[in-house]
Formats: sequence, structure tokens, C-alpha cells
Amino acid sequence: MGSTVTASCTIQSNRCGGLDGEEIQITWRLDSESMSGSQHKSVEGAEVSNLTISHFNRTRAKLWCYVVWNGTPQRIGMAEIHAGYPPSKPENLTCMMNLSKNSLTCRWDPGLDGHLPARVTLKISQEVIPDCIPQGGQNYCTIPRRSLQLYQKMDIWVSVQNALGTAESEHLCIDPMDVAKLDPPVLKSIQSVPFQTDCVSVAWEVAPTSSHIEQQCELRYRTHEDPGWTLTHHCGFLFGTDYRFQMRCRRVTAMGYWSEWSPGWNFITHE
Amino acid sequence: MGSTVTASCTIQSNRCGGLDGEEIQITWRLDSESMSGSQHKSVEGAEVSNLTISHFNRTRAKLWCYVVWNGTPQRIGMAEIHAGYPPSKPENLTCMMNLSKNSLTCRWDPGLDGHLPARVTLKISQEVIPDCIPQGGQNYCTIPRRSLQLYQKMDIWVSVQNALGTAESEHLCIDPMDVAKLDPPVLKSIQSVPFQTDCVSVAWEVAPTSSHIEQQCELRYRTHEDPGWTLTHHCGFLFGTDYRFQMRCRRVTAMGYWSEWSPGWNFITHE
Amino acid sequence: PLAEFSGDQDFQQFLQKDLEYIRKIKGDVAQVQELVCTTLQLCNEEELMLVKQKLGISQAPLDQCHSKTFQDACFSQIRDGLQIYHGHLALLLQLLPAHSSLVDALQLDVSNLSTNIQQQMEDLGGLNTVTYPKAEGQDTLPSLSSDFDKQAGGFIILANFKRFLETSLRALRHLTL
Repeated sequence: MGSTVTASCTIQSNRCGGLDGEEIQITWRLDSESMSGSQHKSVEGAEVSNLTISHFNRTRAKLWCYVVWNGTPQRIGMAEIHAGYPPSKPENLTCMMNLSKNSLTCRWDPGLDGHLPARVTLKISQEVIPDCIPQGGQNYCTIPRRSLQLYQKMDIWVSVQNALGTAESEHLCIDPMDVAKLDPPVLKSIQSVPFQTDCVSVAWEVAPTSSHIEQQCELRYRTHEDPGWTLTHHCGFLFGTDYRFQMRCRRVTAMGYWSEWSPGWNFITHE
Repeated sequence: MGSTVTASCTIQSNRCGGLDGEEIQITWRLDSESMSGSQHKSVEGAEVSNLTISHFNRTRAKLWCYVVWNGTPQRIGMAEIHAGYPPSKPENLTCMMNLSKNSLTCRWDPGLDGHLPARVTLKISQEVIPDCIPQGGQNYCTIPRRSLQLYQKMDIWVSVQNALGTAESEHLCIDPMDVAKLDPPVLKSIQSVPFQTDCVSVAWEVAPTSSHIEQQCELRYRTHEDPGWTLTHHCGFLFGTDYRFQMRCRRVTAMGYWSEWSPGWNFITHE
Repeated sequence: PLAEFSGDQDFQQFLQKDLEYIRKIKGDVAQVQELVCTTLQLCNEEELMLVKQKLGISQAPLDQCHSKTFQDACFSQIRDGLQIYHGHLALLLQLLPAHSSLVDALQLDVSNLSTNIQQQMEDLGGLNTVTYPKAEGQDTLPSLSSDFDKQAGGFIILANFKRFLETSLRALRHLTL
């Protein structure tokens, strides 16, 4: 984009029935905009018109070559012009393992638009594993379970290629299970603790899809009036108040992502 | 279904480690229901138990053979019983050509359930054309355009096959275009006729998908108060009344199906 | 040579990952056993002791994992046993066609874990990665003629594999700090 485009249109009238002996006037059109070239006769006697367009500023255009014949302009040639930039380096590559769908989804920022047809692929180090081709220009790709080696480091990166070059993101070296997002736990019961009356005891179950993972969980609560949630350590509650509780969990090693908050559980502390 | 089922269970204790020299008591279970057979020693010295179940009235069941060993009943054999009837003849086979989807859909009444796994196929006379396999037990099948010979008679019928036999429907000999259901026309304008003030003149366009077919069309109208629609021949309207009009069309030869009614058109006859 | 490793940080991480993966696989095996019970009405092992004797389905050896002083050979036996059960589980694909994706996922996890153990033994270098000659016919299943033999065989394979995983868990847990 912005560079100069040159084109030429050649007519050998002797090989073009109907143009023989006529005076040939070659004209140009860029999409629908008329343009004039410089026309001269070549050594072989053909009429040649050269066109130069400096600072070409369209991403796509059609360049038409015309000659007038029987009073009407005849389209005799066309060239399609694609202009753009080499691909920019994809940034902020992150991946997340979905334990219920058993797949790894990676996302990235594509950077500036190269304006040219580009081939974007999410690459995985093990050759035997096929590249992940994002659908229709999306900036994320989901690697199915059969292409994953769980509990082993995998080298993952994004490659973008267009007519003017290739760009690659930083490489991520991750074990899919270290970037797992756990499914939310389920609250089973909440009761007041007999002697510490401002405390509650909570029973919950972790999600079956992550029951094999050692997890740490957080509890939050709010009353209807509260604007937001408060994280709690099971104590400090008011009496006779209607609270709504939720819990979420994460790997004990703090690797990977917090699960979503569990479905809410309402509980009224006693008077 | 309803007939008698006989089964036998044979144990050659000398070839069954752990049972040697033990007193062998063979018992039976139909799914979870205990049953007793008649046990005897065969000429080769094997224990044989025979079981007879008359008027077998389940479509599916598992018959288990047990022998007691170390105090616990041991499952030593199983037979899966499927009971049912030969397939009944499919009835009322009809087909309809959809002009926008360009496909022929045939429907039929399956008749009594044979209770056995059955293979239902819609067959087409031209061998080169693949059978149409209805999805998941449905009683209709859609033949795609590439399997159709338009404006030619096709022989179509339904075949149902299960373990106890095969049944076929009557054969339909039809040209898909003779069973076409036209797409509805579009009303373009409705005006009062100057001199015959209780009549209206209607302008409409037939659907593009059937513009090549000679059609006859019907007009119907109703006012808000009317309980139902009335077919009309463009006359007999009240003055100053707000009418709603619709039109539908069919082959002039009256073969095939009426189209759906067109979108409505409101028109108030003048005072 | 294993004594030097037990304090090694990489080795401990390798163990934690394997323990978690075995727990996951054990959970998946329990799910498939549940399906065999509901679909095939085969639910408890006591009823199949006689047919188990008749079928003669071999269990993958873990004798090196029972001793107090942990042997590298135990890792090799776990790795090889996982491959054996990966093969045996194919029978469950035939028995539970409506649940093939679950059995496929289980087989994929089993083969991943076996590869991980092999890879980690190589990465740690000191571990003796010898492959023990398998007993005759250990890999392959006996021919199962009747539907009942196949269904009982499938049940027995899952029961054997569950015990195999429990023994492996105990052995590896023994090594964690």
C-alpha cells in the first residue's frame, strides 16, 4: 500500500480483426475512474500504453484497458490489484483448557490488518499433530482432545502468512492441564455454626470433570441490598439476614484459571 | 411375540475348574425374574437344564444361566431375546415436490410396530439412484434433486425389513413435477373497478420458482369480524369495508398441490 | 538409582502430574463400569468368578511395585501395563457402541499417560528404562466366542484395570515428599 503501480497494455492491431488500419487510442479505468497512460508504437509495430499510479491507496481495485472500436469503448484487458502490508506479529497468545469439552482454546491479538488474504494457523510443536486453522478470520482456535498430549509440555504459536511475508507470535510452552479452567463446584448445604453464631459451615462438591485435581475454593456472599459480592472466610455474618452464597475453585498450585462462580445458594442466618 | 421360547444350559463340570465333583444346581433369570428349568445329566455326564417360557410377551429380555459356586450364584451364560412381529405393509404413500428446495419428500403410514430392529427404505425404480434412508425412524424421506429425473415418471415405493420378514407399500408412479407444491404468489395491487363498484381488480406475480408453470389461482378475503375466509371471483364486496386478501395458485391441470396462501393484502373498498 | 531422584524437583512434579492423571483415568474407568452395569446388567464381580477362570484374561504385572524399596522397574511395568490395557479397552468399544466417545477418550488418556511416563523416564536420564519381556499372550485377549464371554470379558478387564490403577497410585504416592 502506498507504493507505485505500473501497468502496460499492448495491441497488435494486425492480429486483431476489425482494428486493422484503424487509429488506435488506448485508455484506462481504475475501477470506474478514468486514467490516461502514455501511448507509443513498439518496434514490432504494436501500440503500447504505459500507466503509472503513484501512492496506490486502495486495498483492492480492478484496472481495465480499453480501445475504442466502432465508436464504443471495448474492454480488452483487466488486472486485479491487491495492496496491503506484510502481516504484523500476533501478540498476547494465551490458551485455556476446557475440562468439560476436553479441548484447548488459544486466543491472540492479530495486530494491524494487512489488508491482504492471509493464512493464519495455530501451530503445535509435535509435527504429527495437524495445525489448527481458525474459522473465518477469527482470532482463536480450538485444538481437539485427540491432538493434545495431557500432562506434557506443548510448544504452541501463531503463524500469519500473506503475499508480502510471514509473522510469528511468541511461542507458548504449556501443559494443557496447567492452563485448565475448572468447572464450578456445587454448593450442597450452608448452616450456622452452633457456638460461633456469626459463622457458617459450608458443604460443597467439586465438579466431576475436575474431581481428580487438588483445588482451593473461595466463597463469596451478598445480601439483596449489597451492591457487590464480598469474599469471606465463613465468619462475620449478621443475624437474621438473607444472604446469597457462591463458590469458585482453582488448582491448589494456583496454575490455570478460577472456575466460574457456582450457582447461588440462599441462606438466612438465624436471629 | 406370544410364542414359546426354549433354552438349555449345559455345564461340563470336568472342564470347569472349581466345579469338579461339586453338586451342580443350575438356575435361570429372565432379566431380574428368577425361573426354574428341568435339570438332568446328559449321556456325556454333563449337567443340562432346559427352560421353556410359553407366551413370551416381552419385546426384549436377557436370559441368564447361573450355577452356585463357593456360595455365590455365578453367571455362566446369557442369551439376548428380541421378540416381535413381521413388518406390516406401509400405507398411504404420497410425495410432494418442493420447488424452492428442489427436492421430493415422500410420506407414509408405517402400520403396526414390529418391535424389532427394522430397515426402512424408500426405493426408486432407477437402480442407479440410491435408496432414500429416513432418519431415525421417521416416516418420511426427502430425495435430493440429483436423484430425481424431472418430467419423467418415477416408480417409488417403501420397503420395510426386519428379522421376521419384509413388507412393501403400493408403488407410486409419478413425475415429480406433477406433484409439485407451488410457492405462493405475491399480491401487487388491489383496486376497485370504476363501474362495477362492488368488484375489485387484482394484480399479482407468481413465485419465481414456478413462473414457468401454467397456473390457476384463487383469491380469498375476510374482514376482521369474519370467522373464516371466503373464496371470491373478484366481485360481491361491500362498500367502505376493510378487507384482507390472500391468493394461492396451482397447476392449471389441477395436478400437484395448491401453494400456501400468499402474504395478506389489506384493502378498504370505497364508500 | 532411584534413591537420588526422590528429592529432585522435576521428579516430584513428574509424580504429581502422574498421580493426578491416574486419578482422572480411575474416574473415567468408574464411569465406564457404571455404563457396563446399566447397559449390560453386569454389576458385581462375585457373580463372574467362574467365568473369569474360564476366560483366563491375564492381569498386567505390577510385582515390582509392591516392594517397600521402590524399583525403577515399577515405572516400566506401569508404562507397559497401560499399553496392555489400552489394547484390551478396544473390546469396550464393541460392547458400548453408543458410548464410543467416552471409551475413545479413556483410551487416549491411557496412551498419553504411558507416553508421558516413558518420556519422563528418558528426560530424568537416571531411570533404568529397560522394557521387561512380556509374558506369553499378555498383550492379546483370549478369543471370546459368545456375546456373554465378550460382555463378561469387558467387565473383567475394567475390574483388573481399576486394581492396576489403585496399585500404581499407592506405589507413586509412596514416593511423594
